[in-house]
Parts: sequence; C-alpha cells; structure tokens
Amino acid sequence: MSLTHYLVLAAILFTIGAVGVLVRRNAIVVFMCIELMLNSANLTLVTFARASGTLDGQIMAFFVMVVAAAEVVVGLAIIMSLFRTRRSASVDDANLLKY
Amino acid sequence: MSTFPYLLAMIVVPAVGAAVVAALPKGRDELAKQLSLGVSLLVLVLAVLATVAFDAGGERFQLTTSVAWIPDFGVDFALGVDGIALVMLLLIGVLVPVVVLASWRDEPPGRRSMQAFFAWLLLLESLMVGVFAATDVFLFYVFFEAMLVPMYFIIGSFGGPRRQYAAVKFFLYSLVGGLVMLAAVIGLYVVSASELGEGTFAFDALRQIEIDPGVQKLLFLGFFIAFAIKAPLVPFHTWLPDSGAEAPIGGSVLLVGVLDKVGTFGFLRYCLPLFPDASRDLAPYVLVLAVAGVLYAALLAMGQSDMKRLVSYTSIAHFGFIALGIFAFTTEAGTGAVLYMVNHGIATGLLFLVVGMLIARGGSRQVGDYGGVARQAPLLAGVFLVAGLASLALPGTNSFVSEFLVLIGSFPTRPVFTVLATVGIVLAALYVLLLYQRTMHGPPRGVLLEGGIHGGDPYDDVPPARGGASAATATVTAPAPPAVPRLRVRDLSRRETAVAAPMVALVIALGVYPQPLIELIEPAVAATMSEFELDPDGDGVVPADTEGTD
Amino acid sequence: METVPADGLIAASWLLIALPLAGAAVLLLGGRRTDRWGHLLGTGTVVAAFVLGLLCTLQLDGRQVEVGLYTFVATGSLDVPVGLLFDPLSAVFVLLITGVGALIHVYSIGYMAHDPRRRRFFAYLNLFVAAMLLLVLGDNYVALYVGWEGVGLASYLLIAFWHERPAAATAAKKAFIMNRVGDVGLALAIFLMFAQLGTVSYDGVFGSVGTLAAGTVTAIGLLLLLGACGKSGQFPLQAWLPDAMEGPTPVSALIHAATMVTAGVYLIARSAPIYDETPTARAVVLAVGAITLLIGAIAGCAQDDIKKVLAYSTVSQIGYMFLAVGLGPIGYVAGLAHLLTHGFFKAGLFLGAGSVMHAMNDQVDMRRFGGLAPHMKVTFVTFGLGYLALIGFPFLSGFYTKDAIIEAAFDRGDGWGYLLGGVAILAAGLTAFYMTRLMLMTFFGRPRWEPGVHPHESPPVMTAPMVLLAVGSVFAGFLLVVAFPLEEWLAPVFGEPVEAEHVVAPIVVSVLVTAVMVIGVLTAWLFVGRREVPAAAPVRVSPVTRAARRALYADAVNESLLMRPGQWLARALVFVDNRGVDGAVNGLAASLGGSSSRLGRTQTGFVRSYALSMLGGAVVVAGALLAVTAG
Amino acid sequence: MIQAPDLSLGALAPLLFVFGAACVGVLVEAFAPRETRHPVQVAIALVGTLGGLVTSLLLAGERQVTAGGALAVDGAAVFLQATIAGLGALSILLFAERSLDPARSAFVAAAAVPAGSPRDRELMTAHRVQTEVYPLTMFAIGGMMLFVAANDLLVMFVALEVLSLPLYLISGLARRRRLLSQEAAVKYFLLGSFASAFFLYGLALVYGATGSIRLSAIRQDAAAETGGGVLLVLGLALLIVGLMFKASVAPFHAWTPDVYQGAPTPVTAFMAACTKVAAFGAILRLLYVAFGTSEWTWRPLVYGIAIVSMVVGAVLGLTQTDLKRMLAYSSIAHAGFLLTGVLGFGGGADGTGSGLGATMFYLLAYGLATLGIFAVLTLVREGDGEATHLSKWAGLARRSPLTAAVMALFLLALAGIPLTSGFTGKFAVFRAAIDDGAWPLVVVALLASAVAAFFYLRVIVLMYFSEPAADGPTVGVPGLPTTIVLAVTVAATVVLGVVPGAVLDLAEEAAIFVG
Repeated sequence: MSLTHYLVLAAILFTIGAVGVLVRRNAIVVFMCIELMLNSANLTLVTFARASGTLDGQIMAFFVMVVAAAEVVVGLAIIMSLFRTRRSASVDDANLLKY
Repeated sequence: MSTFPYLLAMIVVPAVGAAVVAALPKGRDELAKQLSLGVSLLVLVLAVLATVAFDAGGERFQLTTSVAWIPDFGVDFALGVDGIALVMLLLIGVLVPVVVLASWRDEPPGRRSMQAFFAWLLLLESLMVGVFAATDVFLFYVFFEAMLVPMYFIIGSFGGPRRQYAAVKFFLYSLVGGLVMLAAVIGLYVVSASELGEGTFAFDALRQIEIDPGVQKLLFLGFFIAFAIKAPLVPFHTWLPDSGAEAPIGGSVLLVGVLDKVGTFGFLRYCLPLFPDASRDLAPYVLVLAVAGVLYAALLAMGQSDMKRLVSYTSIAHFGFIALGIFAFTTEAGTGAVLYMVNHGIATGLLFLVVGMLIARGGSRQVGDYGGVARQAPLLAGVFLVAGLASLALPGTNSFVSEFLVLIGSFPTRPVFTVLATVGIVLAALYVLLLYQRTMHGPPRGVLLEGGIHGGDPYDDVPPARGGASAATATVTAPAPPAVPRLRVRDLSRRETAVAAPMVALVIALGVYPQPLIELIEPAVAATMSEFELDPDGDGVVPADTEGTD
Repeated sequence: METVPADGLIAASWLLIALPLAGAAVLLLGGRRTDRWGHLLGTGTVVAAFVLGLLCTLQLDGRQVEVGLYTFVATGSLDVPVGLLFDPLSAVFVLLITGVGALIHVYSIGYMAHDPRRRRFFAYLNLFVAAMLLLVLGDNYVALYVGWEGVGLASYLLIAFWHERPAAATAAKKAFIMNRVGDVGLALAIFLMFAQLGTVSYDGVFGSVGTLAAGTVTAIGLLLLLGACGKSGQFPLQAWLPDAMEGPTPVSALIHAATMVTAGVYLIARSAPIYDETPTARAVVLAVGAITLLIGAIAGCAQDDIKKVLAYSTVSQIGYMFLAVGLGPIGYVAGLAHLLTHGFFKAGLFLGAGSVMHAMNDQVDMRRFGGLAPHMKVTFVTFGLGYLALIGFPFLSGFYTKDAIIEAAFDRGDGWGYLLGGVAILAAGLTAFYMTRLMLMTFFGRPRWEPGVHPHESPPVMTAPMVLLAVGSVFAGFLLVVAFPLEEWLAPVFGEPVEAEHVVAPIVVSVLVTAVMVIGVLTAWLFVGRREVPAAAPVRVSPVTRAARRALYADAVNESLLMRPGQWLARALVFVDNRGVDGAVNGLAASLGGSSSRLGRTQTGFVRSYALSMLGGAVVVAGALLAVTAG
Repeated sequence: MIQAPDLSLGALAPLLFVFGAACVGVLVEAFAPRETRHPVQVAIALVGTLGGLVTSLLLAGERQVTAGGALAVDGAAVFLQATIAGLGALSILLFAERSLDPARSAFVAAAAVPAGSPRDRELMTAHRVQTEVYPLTMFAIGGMMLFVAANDLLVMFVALEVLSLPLYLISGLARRRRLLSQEAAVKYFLLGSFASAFFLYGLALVYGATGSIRLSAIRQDAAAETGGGVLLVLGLALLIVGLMFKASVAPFHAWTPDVYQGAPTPVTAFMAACTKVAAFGAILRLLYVAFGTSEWTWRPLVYGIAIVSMVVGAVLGLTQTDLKRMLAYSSIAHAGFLLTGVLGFGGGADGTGSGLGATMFYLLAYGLATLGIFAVLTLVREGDGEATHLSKWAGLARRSPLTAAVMALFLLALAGIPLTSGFTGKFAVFRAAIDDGAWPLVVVALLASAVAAFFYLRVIVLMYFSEPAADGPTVGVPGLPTTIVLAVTVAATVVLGVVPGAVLDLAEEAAIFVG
C-alpha cells in the first residue's frame, strides 16, 4: 500500500481529533483528542520522512512526542485543579467568562 | 525680518503657562486666573510684534523656523506664517485674554476647580497657534488632532447639563474627520515620495508637485471631509449646536471663534493649492453645501429656543459664506473669506459672550425666559445689539466688509450661488432681530418677572401678526408704565464691560477701516487664487448655474 | 460734466457727517453724565451742519466737487474709496436734511422733555442725520449702501424707542426686515455693476453704463428700484411705513416723512444715467409710483389714527415723486421739487399732530378729538397751512410741485400719459378728502375728548419750528418753481431744462386739479363735517371702507404669504435637523452598539464553540488561500 | 563521524541569559528557604531579563544564522528579543508588586488547594506568597525570544510550546476570583494546544511539500514551483492559523477576552504585551522569509483577516463593561492594525518595504502602553480584588487625579491621538500599507479606530466628567515596582509620541531578515 494511504489515515485521524474536540464535553477527553491530532501530525511527518528518504521527519516526531508529554503534564495539572474545585471535568460547566 | 522666533514663542509660552497653572496647588484659583490672563496677554503682545515684523510685501511665508523632527517620515517641525495665518494668530491673541476675563467668575459644575479650566485654555491656545503656524502638513495634522483634547475636556468638565454627550459627540465627529484626513495625509506623502524621490510633508514642496487628477480627487476628499466637519458645512454640522450650547461660554467663543476656522483655513491653505484640479472640479458641489448651509442654518437659527444653540446655528450659516468666498476662486472673495474668519470670530465671539452674560443673570438659556431686559440693563442691551448687528453684517460693523467682499467677489464667477446667499442676509436680519426683540424688548417677562425659569417654546412669545398695526390704534403712543419686576437684572459689571469694550471697539474699528488687515491678507490669497483665475474657461460658471438651479 | 477736486469750505464737507456722528458718539458713550446738556449738543451739531451745508452750497455754483477721504476697501480689482460728491443734487438734500433736521431737533427738546431717555433719543437722531448725509454725499454706490443701511438702523432704533411696547418693537423689526429685502436688491445691483463694469463709483458706472447689454441695464435698474421701494415704502414694500408711526412723533416727521423715506427718490434720480438707458425699468418705476400713490390715498381715507392718515399720505406723496422720476428728464426736477416741498409741509403736519397728541395726553384716535381749534391756535394755523399746501391749494407749495408732476405725466403724450395723469388727479382728490376729514375731525365739530383731558397749546420750543415749517410750506413751492427755478440749479446734474411742448395746457391741468381738490374737500365736509362723528369707529361699513381701513390687506398678504410659511418652515427644518440629519448619525451609532451586543452573543463562554469558530476560521483560511493560489 | 553544528554563543547570549535564569529559578524554588525565595526569585528574574535585554542590544546589527541554521540572529530577531526582554522585565516587576494586594501578592498561595475550600480561605488572608511564577515566566519569555529567532519550523513549534505552557499555568494562578482564573487557564490551554496542533499539522504538510522545514529552503522551493502545491498551501494555511491564534487575531480570537479577564492582571499584562510581540515576530518571519516571494499570494488573505480583526475588535469592544475584557477586544483590533503593517512589506525579498520596521515599532509602542494600562488597572481596587468594572471608575479623576491622568494618557495612546506613541505607530504602519497600495484597507482601519476610540473615550468620560459614586473603589498606593513600571511606560508613551525619531531609526535599521 502506498504512502498516500498513510497520509489519508493521518488526515482522518486529525479530523477525528478535531471533531472530538468539538463534540466531547469531558476536558480529559477533549485533551486526548488534541493529542490524537498531534499524533496524526507525527504520522504525517514520519510518512513524509519515509518518502523523502531522510530522517528529519522521524526526528521531528520525537520532538513532538516530548512536547506532547510536557503538554500532558501541564494540561492535566490545570484540568485537575479545575476538577477539584468544581467536582466536574466538563468544559461546558466552565463558562463564567462570556460575552 | 527679525530673528526672534515669535511663532515658537507663541506656542511655548502658553504651553508652559498651562503647565504652571495646572501645577499650582489647589485653591489658588485667583493666582491661576491672574497668571492665565498675564500669559494670554503676553501672547497677544507677541502676536502684535510678529505682525510688526511681518512684511506684507515680502515672500509668502515669513518668521519661519524649521528643525527636523521625525526624519524617517520626512517630518520637520516647521513654522511660518503668511497673511492668512497671521491674522488668525492675531485673532487668537485677542480672543483668549477676553475669554479668560469672561470666565473669571464662572462656577464650574460639581465643585471642580477653575484652575484646570484655565490650564486647558492655555494649552488650547498653544495648540491653536500651532495649527495656524505649521507649514508642515504632518505637523499641522498633529496640532489639528491634539487640539481636540483640551477642548474635549473644556466641554466635558466645565460645560452644561448635557456636556458628556456634547463632548463625546464633538470628539468623535472631529476624530472621524481627522482620521479620514490622516489617510489623505499619508497618501499625499506617498505621492510626494513617488514624485520627488523621497517623501516630504513640507507645504511648499507639496505645492509644486503635479498630482494625477484621480488621486487628487481622493486626497481632496480626505482633507475636505475633515475640514467640512471642523467648519461645519451642512450636513456635517449637527455636532456644533450641541457643543456650542453645552460648552462653557469661554469654550463656545474659542470653539466657533477659532477652532472651527481651522476648517475654512484648511480649505484655503491645503485643499486649493495642493489639489487645484480637484478643487476646480468639485467646487460646484462644495458651493451647493455652502449655500445650502447659509439658508438652512439661518432658518434653523430662527427655530431655536436655546440662545446658545441659536448662535451656533448662525455660525454655521456664516461658515457657509466663508466657504462660498473660498470656492469662488477670486481674490476679492478669498480675501473677504479670510477677513470673514477674523470678523466672525470677533462678532460671534462677542455675541456668545453677551449671551453668556445674560444667561449668567437669568440662569436659563431659553429665549422665552427673557424679555424687556433693555429697560433694566441698557448697557447689556446695547452690547447685545452691537453684537447682533455685527452678525447680521450691518455696514459700519466689521462683518459687513467681509460679507460684502465675499458676495461681490463671488458674483462674477458664481452668480447663481451668490444671489441665493444674498437672500441669506435677510434671514440673518430676521434671526438676530427676533432674538433681540424677544429678549431685550417688550415688557419684562420670564425670569425678570417671577424670577423662575419656564421652558420657552420659540414661538410662545411672538407678538401676534399685525400686532404692530392693531395695537397701535388701540394703545397710546407714550411709554407704557413699566411693570415693576421682582427680580432686577443688573447691568454690566465693570469686569464685563472690560470684556465687551475691546470687542465692540474692534467691531467698529474693523468696520470703518479694514484696509490694513486686507493688505495683510491679500498677497497670500492672491497667490492661492492665481492658479484658478489664470485658467481660461470662465471658471465653470456654467456648472455653477446647473448646480445652483437644482 | 466732470468733477473737480474739492477746494475751500467744501473740502471740509466731511464735517457735515462727522459733526452729528461725533454728537451721537458722545451722547452714547458719555452715558448719564451727558444727560443734562445732551439734547443741546445733539441739536447744536445738526444746526452747525446746516450752517456748514449752507455755506458749501453757496460756494458750489453748479460744480460737481469730489472730496476724497481714505481707502475703505481695496483688493483684487475692487477698489472702494470713501469719498464725497458734493454737487447740486446732494446739496439740495443736505440742506433739506440738516434744515428740517435742525428744526425737528429743536422741537424734540420740548416734545421729549419728560422722557427719561431723552439723551439717547438725541443720540439716535444725530446718528440718523449722519447716516442720511453719508447716503446723499457718498460718491459711490457702496458709500450710499452704507448710509442706506445706516438710516435703516437709526430708523429701527427710533421706531423701537419705546421698546417696552411690543407694538413698537414689532414695528421696528418689521421696518428693518422689509428694508433689508430692498437692500438685497440694492446689493445685487452693486454686485452686477462690479461684475460688468468693474467699478462701483458713480463716475465709473455712469461713464460706461452705455456699453452694457440692454438686459443687464434693465436688471440693474429693477434691482435699484427694489432697494428704493424698500426704503421709500413703495409698493410692494409699503406695509412697514404706517406701522413705523409707533415711533415718537418727531421721528415720524423727520425720518418717515421728510427725509429717509425720500431716499428712494434720491437713488433713482442719482442713477438717472442708468435709467436713461432702460425704458423698461423706468416704466416699472412709473407703475410702482402710480400704484402706490393710489393705495396710499385710498388707505388714508379710512384711518382714524391721525398719524396713520399722515403716514399713508406720505406713502401716496412719495408715489407722486416716483411717478415723476419715472417719467425721465421731464420729471426729475418736478419730483425733487415735490420732495422738498413735501419735506416742509409733511414735517409741519407731523409736528402739528405731535403737538395735538401732546395736548390730548398722547391720544392718537381722531374720533376722540374735535373742536381743538380755539384751544391751540398756533397749532391750528400752522397745521392748517400745511394742510392747504398738501392738498394743493392754489399758490401754496403743493400746488406748484404737484401740478408740475401731473403736467409732466400728461406731457408723455401717449395714452399712458393720460392714464397716469388721470390717476394722479384722482389721487389729488382723495388727498383733499382724507386731509379735510382729518382737519374736521381734529379741529372742528364738538369735542369728543376723553374725560380729564385739558388741551393746551404747546411750548414755544415746539411751536417755533412748526411756524417756520408752515412758512416753508407756504412759500417753498413758489420759490422753487417760480422765483429760483430748481431746474436751473439742478441743470448740471440733469442737463439743461427742456421746454416740453405741452399736450395739455398747464392752466387746464391747474384748473382740473383745483376742481378735483374742491370736490374732495366738499365730499369730506358732506360725510364728516355735517354730521356727528361717532366716538367709536362704526363696524357695519362697506367692504371698500373695510379694505381701506386695512390698507388693502397688505399686512394680511405678507403674513399669509411670508410670515406664517416662514415660521412653519423653520419649525419643520428644526425637526428635520434633529430627527433627520442628527438622527442619522445617532442612528448609526445606535446600530453599531446593537450589532456589538448581538455579535457579543457569539462569545458564549463555551470552549467548544470557540474551538468550532477556530476550526471554521481554519477552513475558511485554507479555502481562501487555495482559491487565491489556484485562481 | 558527526561534527557538532556551528553554534555562536555570542549570538545566543540573550536566550542563554533568560533560560539560564529560568533554570536557576527552578533550583532556587527547590532549595532556597521559603521566606528568602521571593526577593531571590525576583532578583534572578530581573537579572535574566535585563541581561537578555542588554545582550540583545549589544547584538544590534548582528546578521547570522547559527545553531546549525536553526536560529536566525538578525536585526528583526534582535530588536524583537530586546523588546520582549524589556517588556518581560517590566512584567516581572508587576508580578513582584507586594503593597497593593492585602495578602501581598497577586498570585495564589497554593494553586493545588481547591478554590473555596477552608484551607483556601485561610490561605487567602495568610501572607504566604508563591514564587514558582517567576521561573515559569522566565521560561515563557525565553520561549518568546526563541520564537522570534526561530529559523526553522520545528524550532518555531518547540518555542511556541515553551512559551505557551507556562502561560497556561500562570494564567490560572490568580489569588482572587480563582474560579475565573482556573477557567481562563483551562480555556487557554485547550484552545492553545488545539491551535498548536493545527500549527504542527501545517508543519508536517509543509515538510511533505518541500522536504524541508528550514525557512530559507521552503522559500526556494516555494519560489521554484510557482503557485506551490496544494500541500504547501494547506500547510501555510494551518501555520497561519496557529500563529494568528497566538496573536489573537479574529477569527482566532475567541479565547482572548475570557483569558484576559480571568487571568491575574499582571499576567494579562504580560500576555497582552509580550505574546503579541512574539507571535507577530513569528508571523513576520514566516511570511516574509519563507513565503515572501512574490509568487506567494497570502496577501489577500491577510488583507481580509486584518479587516475582520479590526472590525470585530472595535465593534465588540463598544459594549464591554469590564475593563480587562474591553482591553482584550482592543488588543484584537490592534492585531488588525498590526496586520496592515505586515501587509506593507513591499514584496521585497527581505522586507524592503517599510512594513517590517513599522510593525516592530508598533509592537514596541503597543506593548509598553498595554503594560502601562494594565498596571493602572492593578491600582484601582475594591474589597480585596481589582475594580475592573467600568462603572466603578466613575469620577476617578476627582478621587485621584494622577491615576486618572495616567490612565487617560494610555487610553489616548491606544486610541492613536497624536503626540502619543500610539499615533506614531499607527502612522508608521498605515504609511507602509498605503505605500504598498493598500489604501482601502487603511481607510477601513481608520474608521475602525474611530469606532474603537469611542470605548476608550467612554472611560475618560467616566473618570473625568461623571460625579464619583459613593461606594467608589480605593486607589492603592503603588509600591516601588509598579511605580517603576508606570514611570517607564508613561515616559516611553510620551517620548515615542513626541520624539520617536531615534527609535524609528532603530526599527528601520533592524528591519532585516536573514535566512
């Protein structure tokens, strides 16, 4: 199967992630969807790396993973603090700030 | 030509004065007043000296000083005056001390201190001088906009009941105009950059470059809209009645006396020389606005019940005359227009001042709250009458000369518009005499009687039609025994007399012997108009006609 | 005939204007300090001016002398000097103004003696004299215009002298406004001259007026006429003059009878070279004069206010003068002669009326007079002489001058001539009627006085001027027409007198006029003299009378055609300006605010909707970029 | 055999300074005793930022690509780094203010304690202060400085995260109104990472299209295949989305008002000033260096975005009643104005148009004014929190004229009234745009700024023309740090308005991209 399939798959994953962000309420899940988007980007990178026969893509993927990990740390911290005050992780509950 | 930088001094002195007055410790109002009076008088002296140093026959711009300011934009801090600007500086020099003296006893709303007022006043004076003295378009623009701030605070902090609304309206109107003009200013700069290699804002340089007509129209509009809002031409005028009515009297005087003249000054100084073709092509439309303003505003003035609003509307009518004089493209009319700017500043200034004195007595701005004042305060009435006659341009007063010049100068090139505008002098007589009769003549009424205020419908106090005839047969021809009013209106105090006297003197003096001013003004105007008078076609009399008739 | 530079006393003729002006300035600025001697100063200046004027006139001997003063306005191609032109025409007017003016000042000393504001009264009178002299002495149309509006101002101030009374204030305003309407015409005429000839001086204009297109000249002529109508209370601008009687009587005598209202005649006579070029305009002048003299005469017949009768009589007499100057060269002198004699007897009549009112506690309603002759002999006699002069009693001044005009009218020869002459004669009859009516109601019959009225003769300071004027009204006509013919004096201005071949023999005209006059007198006696005059004006009267009482509805017309619509328009425009123009701006602001809060709703506070907006944005961006790149 | 990439430490000095300070800060946080931490942390942070400022100033005129071509140390980079470092230093000072809040710090004592819990309430009054905010901020600043110097997309991405993650955290650290603060943090975090996901995917696509992520390489490639492949276009689009989000440009602005309002005011100031600078630095570099060739037609897009942003910001600002929120919308509008400057780059290879310099000057002026105005906001307090509701400001001029005057100055500057820095900036960018023939855009911009002027004016009206309310707010006496900030920003606002020549020169000379 050709590289295009990987790209398409990645695109689909990205889309799923984006849609997930839009439709899911639970902050954790939303966040996971975002991670999914990041990883779809990773997949794309690796694919292209393979295509161009250079390693840059893979290397970048590693960078991205690290960054994603950092993001997880920060994100969970924030979401936890929110959860502990409100006893709920629903992003829809957090809308004191509007208009 | 002297080396002393008069113009710079005239900008710096009041600015410093403002800083000092503002810095004074609280409760030193008296000192603040005296200081402001001193500073403004000093500026007057400087203005006079500058006039002495100015050589009417010499080159266009004199007393010039110039230092590079923002080299990246090719902006210089360049000052210089021609006759047109110089007379405006003189006007400023005269008006500000008068205003200071007139505001001496004002009671600011909400226990504010008058210190701030006088500080803003002096700052305003400094900026106004800058506007007229700038020979660099960017510098002009900066002063043009900065000028809003002090006036904004003067209206907003020290004005009447609806001052907030008026202040914001004033600021936004002017700001919109200013911003549109900013676009044109930048555009002008860009054009100059493409024409001269590197961009400049120097007026003299910009005057030289040939601009493509299409571009000219755009740039012209940019400047024109700003100026048409400043010197309100119908339909950009509605901010003036509010501001003029709500501002403290001193503010109103400077607003219509000087601030708004920046607009007409701009027409003459920037629109015509920089965009001659556009000016020529668009003149008919401008003239329609101008003449419409003359008639429309005069009629509106008749319909006003608020004296300050009424005076504001009369100013709008007068600005129509000025615009007519400028866009008639003849030296006579142009000179008349510039003279008009000065005279209107004095005449309407005086009118505002005396109306203010009346309001200070009656505590109401409604025409209907007054009546028969003349009997109790003949001096006040006399000054009122002089101011009124000046604003209806009676021969012997200063305004006559300018209005006559504008009309006689416009007639050859723009007959239709001139005839229409001439009808305006009847309307002028109407609104002035109506106001005078309702407030000064007749039996004591309104605040003079019950000492209370009642809102007056503009027509509730019109004597019945044919009142003259019928009443004459009925009543006897001797002074009716005057009703004894409970509330007596004082005549002018010594201070108020000191305020009015110089203005009245100017009204008469400039009405009898205007030539010196004219000689000061004419060269600059002639230089501006030369471009237009030279062109062969009868200067679009035909479009004038077509425009005039519709 | 070219002008020569001033020499001798005439070089100082600017003092003629300066003296009264200075008087006015002192009295106005001097304040109460001048109360005690103010009236004396005021009178003194005018007397001095009269003497000076007399001397200058004696030095004149038919020259046209110009007195250059200073440059008023000079810019571009416009050059307006302040200069005086002292020629036979202006000399005549100077004498009339200062002479009658001086007498009336003297009279006012007595008349205004008890008025707390007498000083200001004299100040205004002086101001008027100065302005009027500038009007007749100026050597260019702008100077004339300045004086023109100056006398308008003085008239405004004096009519409104008792401004506590709304009637007076309104009358003053009405006078000023209607004058301003005329002034527009005068101003436009000046603009037209400048635009076409590049000059506004009499010399320049008259010199080159021949080069103009007929249409242009006619336009100038008509515009000048409009100005003249405004100032002289001629149709259609006559309505202000009767109301102007609200002013103190001396004012009515000086301004609204003897001098100011005749300025229109002066203007047309002065502009003779222009009218010589345009028969059309001249014909209109004729028409105006004829119409006005009828209107005035008719209205005069039905008034009960003694001053209004005289006012309408003035309107009608000035109509005669317009008729005369409208006739052209043959009429100028006649018109001016009538102007002068009229100045005498009409001033005399007004002073007499003032004296009567003085005696009757300022009553003006003739129905409350009656039988005054024995009580105030001097007044009766002087008034009577003035009356006879006015109705054209043989060999009194009116007789000479009025006949001259009527003859001139006939001398046109054509049908119009007969028509005009006929009208003039008819009006002469009416004049006789209403004046006789006045005499009978005032001096004869049974007293119908208000209770508590004790008529008494006025003090000498008032009667003296009346006497002098009476003398004038008796002999002036003879002097001006027969003894020292005015036409020779004015020859330098209007050219040598032409001996017109008379269509109708003068003697016939005289007889005719006299006959009509007698008829008028008799009719008056039949209607008024024989029966009792009701103390209140009868209500049930013929429509003719009603129309006459309301001066043929002139006010009603002005009111319904101009005043009401004007007020309505002003109201409407105020609405438009607030709701429309200003409303548009405020509406824009409001709509911005509205859209702001509506857009603000999109800021829901829900993360997911924010994300959606971002995603949408991203899609749009990508799409747009693709589109741009592809296209 | 691998040889180490070239690495000129000199050129990296500013970054090293800041990141070094950040790391030391972490260590201090770990080892220093609590009571000594605050002064020490502040000292370290200041040393770091000021060091960064000084070194970057020393680097002025530097033109080189270093770190194996990953970083471009050029005029623009240095200028923006200096700007960020300077603004950062001022922000640090705002953080360090201790005399305004009764509890001596604007930051929560223990972020981990649930808001509203008993423990939280007792901590609320305790004078305990938390100091991890300083190292976090230093990392953010470092990230920003890296962001503007990044010469390849990966570094840009990493820098983006390095600057964002600390921001997410510190915007949740408010001592008062913690619920709002936490909510702000969550929103900012979720949307922020959402945006960076877009950026990353864009990166991947560009990599795929050009085989490289080095901006210069992309440039050649983009120039080579005229019109660019769909991949490249999509990539660019997504990259733009990611960056515009950070710059809070409409339609990617939705987070801005909420976060500005919820975050602790000093943090808001920091975000509003520095993030804007960093984001626009990156935008400029990406668009000019990678896609600056004339084939690239992103201009119509930016044109449109600019209009949308200006209009949305100006119009939505009209009806705001909360000052911080109002300033958020104002910052959206200003993002639009900045984009007009971005458009004025004359299509030159290295931004020969005056746009680059103008935009950088605008960024500096805007950053200073914004910092200043938020600093004023921290002064006006009611109860223990800040009185950010508009109505509270009525008649402030009578209660404390100086505060009102300073506020008025900043408002006029934001409104772009002449003789203030705001006007000079506006003039510069508008001139650049018109130079490039974008005058219709400028007219829109001017009208938008007229609308915006209305809500700035409204504050002045309230402060000066209204009578003070009975239960008005108290105006705290600023401690030394805030005083310094105010002094500097006021001075800068006036100087940049009256005699901007020198700084304009600086910006013009610095308007160079290498790579």
